[in-house]
Amino acid sequence: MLKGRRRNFEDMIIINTISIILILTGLLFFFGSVVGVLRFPDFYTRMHAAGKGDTLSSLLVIMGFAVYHLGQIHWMDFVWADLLVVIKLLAICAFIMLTSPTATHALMDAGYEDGIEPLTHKKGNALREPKVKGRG
Amino acid sequence: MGHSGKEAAEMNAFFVWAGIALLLMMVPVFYRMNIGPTAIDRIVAVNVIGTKTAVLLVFIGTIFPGGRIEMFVDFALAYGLLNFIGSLAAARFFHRSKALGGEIDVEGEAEEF
Amino acid sequence: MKWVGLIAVLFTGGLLLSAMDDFPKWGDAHSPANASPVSQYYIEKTIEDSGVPNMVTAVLADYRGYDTMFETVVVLIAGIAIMAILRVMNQIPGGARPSPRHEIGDHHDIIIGTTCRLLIPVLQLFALYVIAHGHHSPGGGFQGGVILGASFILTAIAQGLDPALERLPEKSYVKLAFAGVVIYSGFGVMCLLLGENFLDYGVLHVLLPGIDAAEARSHSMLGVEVGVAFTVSAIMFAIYANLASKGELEGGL
Amino acid sequence: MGNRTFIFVLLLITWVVLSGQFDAFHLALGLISCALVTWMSSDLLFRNRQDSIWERVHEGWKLAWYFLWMLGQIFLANIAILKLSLSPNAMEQVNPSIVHFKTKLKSDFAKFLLANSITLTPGTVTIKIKGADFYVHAINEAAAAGLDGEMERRIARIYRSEARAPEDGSQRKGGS
Repeated sequence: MLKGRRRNFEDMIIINTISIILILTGLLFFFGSVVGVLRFPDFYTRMHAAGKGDTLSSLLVIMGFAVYHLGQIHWMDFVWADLLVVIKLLAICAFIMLTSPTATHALMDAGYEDGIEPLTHKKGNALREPKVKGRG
Repeated sequence: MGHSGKEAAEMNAFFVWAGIALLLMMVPVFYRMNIGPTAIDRIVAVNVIGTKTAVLLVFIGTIFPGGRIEMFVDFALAYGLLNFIGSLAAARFFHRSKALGGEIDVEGEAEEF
Repeated sequence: MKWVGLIAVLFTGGLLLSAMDDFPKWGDAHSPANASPVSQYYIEKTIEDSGVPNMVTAVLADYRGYDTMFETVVVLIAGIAIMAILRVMNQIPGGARPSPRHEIGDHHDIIIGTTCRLLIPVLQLFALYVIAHGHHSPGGGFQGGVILGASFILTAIAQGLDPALERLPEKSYVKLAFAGVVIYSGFGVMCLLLGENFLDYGVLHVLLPGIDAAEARSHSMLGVEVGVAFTVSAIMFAIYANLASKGELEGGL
Repeated sequence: MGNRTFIFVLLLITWVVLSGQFDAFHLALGLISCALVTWMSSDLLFRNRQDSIWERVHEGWKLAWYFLWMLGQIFLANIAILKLSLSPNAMEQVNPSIVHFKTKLKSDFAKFLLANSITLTPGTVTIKIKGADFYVHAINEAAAAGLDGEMERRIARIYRSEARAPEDGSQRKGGS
């Protein structure tokens, strides 16, 4: 029994470390997306930073919490509610995977339809010839 | 379960600081929200802040005394949903704004917002 | 204009901040809200009276049921007012801008359409969950109703207003909105008919065999919440549909 | 009818996960809610009514593997964004263009999957889909070169219907 408890304690440390690593990585990517949103030159490139950065970083942070709460489950007196929290957190992940790229696309499309001129250096714009100048 | 109180307290402190870091990351985005330059830039900024808020709710739920994480997970889900619907509706609006007669100027004059 | 607004905001904010000193301390046991015998009663007797773990729901739907009932009515009136105003605006020549018609272009966006298609049923289930678990976790009619209304709005965003209105036509949502208020007040009237005060649900246990007064209160709260959710979700959608199409209920965003 | 039952069961599982209460009262509420949602919007969840349920489960399994691969790609995308936004000469590396390509995918769902995968992978965001034409905003040449069809092939492999001749492509809409 004592041995089992020791094992558990070590498992705890491993689980917590994994969760800390996941959350810190997520925060790092959040930071990347924030800097991108501030620094990038035009609306479309900012959208790249916002859309991609937010997806993965939210995913990582929430995964980190899912791992942490998985470690918090008392397997000795198991109640389903504890495990369901983890599943719900994973459901949020799936939800983010689904909605975030869609929102990115929707905003980008809206920006394009609205006439924000993309910053194109060389290859140009395959969608159509430049529209109204001086917008955006 | 064999985790000591100290371990839990350390994790708690980590979550608090990580949450504060996340909160601080919202501040620069407010700058983007403020300067625009276009209305959609502002919406993007709001969307970014909204995503961070949804994640922050999970932080708050974990450090909440009494451990009501299942409650805050629902909040985070609902907040994420409404954030998504909000940006989608805004995107739709600007998608159509030219067709609506074009009198909605997206140049981002401060007076309009 | 910008400066006037800024000054007004700063002035109001300053006033509010200066009044902060008069607030009771955070978590003060002797603050008026905490020391009042009413809140003591709520805290001690909620479980005993109604068996509802979530005290907020008990206060909202039972102890202060009148308040919530008329809040629901306010929501209903707000929705009706918006519909009425937009209709009248349309009849005045030059009163409203011409509504955006179908020439705006095709509404079909594969990405948004597919995401919403996958999301809407889950969203509706989530809304019903929030409504049904109002007495266990934070939730209830208003919150669940908003999410349910949002799911209808999402249909309108993804597929266009016309398909959304085919799903939930104007006749239906107006009926639904009124049905909510009727359900709520119906519970009150039932209590009256059984010889108790309006909205005093305890007496309803005679209608369902095998439950006591506390359980009757708990179940009636759920019924009342369902009524609130009907009204709120229908009005949410009504407001969106009317505003997005300037009261004409076709074309739209 | 089989589809409706399948959707009902899926919703019921979702309800149990959401609710976490297993007493008869809450389960009964769950049954009512699931029936209500099935009645209201079961036509939304699956467009393609022809596939059998087993086929769907099989597709779902392949989809899960695809998501694992996607997760790695998303990771790379974020490292790229992080590098780009933190590098001191970011503006020289940003050279956006709007790229056009035609896809061979037929069903709406596969196109949706491809579009969202493009949005999540390094340096590219889908702006528009018009029929089979994709318009993608690429942040620089390297990102634009990455759209070589690897992803499209992987998606085509998930769906049996994508391998077929295009004559019934018009009615067959999204799977899973």
